[in-house]
Amino acid sequence: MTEFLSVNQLVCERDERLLFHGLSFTLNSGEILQVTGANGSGKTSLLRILATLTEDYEGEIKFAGELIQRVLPEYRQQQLYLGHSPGIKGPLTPIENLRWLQGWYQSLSEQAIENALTAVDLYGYEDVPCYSLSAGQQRRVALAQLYLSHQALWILDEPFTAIDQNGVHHLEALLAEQASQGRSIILTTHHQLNVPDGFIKKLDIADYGE
Amino acid sequence: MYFESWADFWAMGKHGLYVWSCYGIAVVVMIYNIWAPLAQQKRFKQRYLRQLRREAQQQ
Amino acid sequence: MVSEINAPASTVKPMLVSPGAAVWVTLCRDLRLGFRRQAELINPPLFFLIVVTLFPLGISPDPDFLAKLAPGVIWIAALLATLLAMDSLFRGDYEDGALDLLLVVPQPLFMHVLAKVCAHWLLTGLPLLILAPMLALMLSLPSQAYMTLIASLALGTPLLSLLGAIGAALTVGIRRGGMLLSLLILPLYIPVLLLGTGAVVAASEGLPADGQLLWLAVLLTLGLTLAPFAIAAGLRITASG
Amino acid sequence: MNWTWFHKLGSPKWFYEISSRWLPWLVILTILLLVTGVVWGLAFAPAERFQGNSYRIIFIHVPAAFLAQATYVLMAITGGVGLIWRMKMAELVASCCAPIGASFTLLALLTGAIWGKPTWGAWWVWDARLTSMLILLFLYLGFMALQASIDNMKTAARASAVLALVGLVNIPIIKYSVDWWFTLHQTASIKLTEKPAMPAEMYYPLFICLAGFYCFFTVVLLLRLRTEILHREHKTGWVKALMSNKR
Repeated sequence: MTEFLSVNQLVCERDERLLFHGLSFTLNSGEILQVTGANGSGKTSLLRILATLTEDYEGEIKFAGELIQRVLPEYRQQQLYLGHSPGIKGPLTPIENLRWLQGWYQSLSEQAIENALTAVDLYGYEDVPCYSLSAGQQRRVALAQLYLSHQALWILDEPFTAIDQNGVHHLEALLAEQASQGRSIILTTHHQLNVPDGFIKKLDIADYGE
Repeated sequence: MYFESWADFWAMGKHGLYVWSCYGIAVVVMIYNIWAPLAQQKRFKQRYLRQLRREAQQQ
Repeated sequence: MVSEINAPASTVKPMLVSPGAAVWVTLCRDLRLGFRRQAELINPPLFFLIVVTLFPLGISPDPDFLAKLAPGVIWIAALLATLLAMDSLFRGDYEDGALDLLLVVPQPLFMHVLAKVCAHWLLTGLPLLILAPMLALMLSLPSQAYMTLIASLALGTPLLSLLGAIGAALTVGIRRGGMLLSLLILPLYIPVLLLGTGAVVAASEGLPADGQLLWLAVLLTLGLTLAPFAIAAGLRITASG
Repeated sequence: MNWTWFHKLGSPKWFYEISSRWLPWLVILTILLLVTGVVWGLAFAPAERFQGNSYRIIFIHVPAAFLAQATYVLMAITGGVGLIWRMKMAELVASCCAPIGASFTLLALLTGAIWGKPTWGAWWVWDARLTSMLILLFLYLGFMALQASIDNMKTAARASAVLALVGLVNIPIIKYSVDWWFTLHQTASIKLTEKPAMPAEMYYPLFICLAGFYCFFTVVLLLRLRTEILHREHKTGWVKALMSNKR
């Protein structure tokens, strides 16, 4: 259980409204942090801060003991960020989408991508342009990255939206398996995660609010 | 005084129109620059005083 | 395939991709995207053609008069065509979330931005370059000025794309940012327009035009080195907004 | 790190108190300088050999043109400081500079055009200086339009700071390309009355007017800054206290 990420006294203000202050937690490798809170309470802002998308915050974030601003390339190499909108390009096929989504981090074999797509049961849709897929299927193309990614930290914003029932089971099984192998995961979701609670750590934004 | 009489001063040797229109525009721009922030300040003050009074009533 | 990941993640160093390869991925993706949307690909050259045909109809078809007008007309039409195509540079990525992914890549952002602008230029700037001689023919530009026209456009249109990309990065977060983009960027286009038309006018009068072309090359190198940083800063600011 | 001291310098409350003390003196100095400069220039300076009295417009046109360019440089630099060190005061100064700079650019443009009528015979002449001034006005309008169209105040300030910096890098390029373009297309009538040589009696009122304009700019900037500070800090205690006791 090495300490992967430590956040202390984080303050975030958005349009003159104080979202949260004094927010602190540590995330060890092999842990799942579930961030809960009402809509608009700052969950997405917290995730965007952790994904180094924005620097509009006060407080310290340390990655492996080092201030994040100093080790930005290494941190970003180790992080996979899945935002609200999955970032899937309509005219491109799932294979082409996955090739560039993961292409910045590692070189991929054709076989690896196909296996990832079958893992999110998109078998047979490999070379269909994504605009003809449903929203749920497009999200699953983005989720297929999880089967390919080597990164040590996953930051997932509402990964379960528009996913059907057995897709949710698959994803929960994957998260539990990856956490047991030392990957740390931060995610926001509304529904109750049934994952062995050895890994789960909850953080409610509301108790750091105004 | 370079000009003999006031009439000469206003006429500016047949360039009066141009010179005085320029100075007129300059005065207008200066007054606008002074008036705009003060008017805005008055508007903000009224809005916040009303807000303060509303908050005072709520308590 | 699953066995590959069972070693604890933090110890397995992923096969690192060299920055060049990562930038190549962005470039290929944008080019593939551009070619998949044939309909949008035809717009800039078509606009360029239509705007130039307006001038003989609007002013006068007399060849000598048009010859004097030709450099300015072609350059202004190329400038407006580039400006119109600028809005689509980041707009698509911003709307479907791909821009956020681009902002957290391990490689320096200005490299990817340079790749995107280069892909955008290949899709919108290059067709203007190919079409320009035909339009010069229509506007009866003196034949000795053709090479200079192509040279000035070859140096000028990438510079227009770079400067326009700065405006696109700043206005991508704004709902109807297209109109605002032209207000922000047109003042910056003026030196390029003056040098470009100056070169072609000098060439059509038989005078040497390499002075203007060299200055265009100077501005292009300045743009290539400084603009990507401004674009990257603009994107980061828009994303944190 | 030493920037905490630098940050204290930028705290709005401290700035508001300092400006309350300095503002009255500045206003008196501005009135003094402007009155003496204008009266001296208009009434006592001798007429110019070629242009007669129309050259007296110079006492407004030149200070306004200087101020327009100086304000843009100040705007770009304070915007840059606000962008790099995230200083709230620097961002405020940059956003307050823009309207003042734009108004002075407009003043310089109008007075330049009106001055052109008696000397060059046309209301608008594509003279190098006037054209550069017109482009500077577009840069100001672009800055203000960008600032107004982004809702989040912090992003608006930082996005327009980037634009101001890009504009600053381009100003010399625009200036030289316009000058080069102008000398290429120079029509005969303008070449005749190039910059008139200025005898000493005309320089003194010009310098006084220039100083007066700079003081006026500082006064107006302080006014705008104080308004902006009250607006942005209205939630803080000291602004509430200030508001309630000042009727």
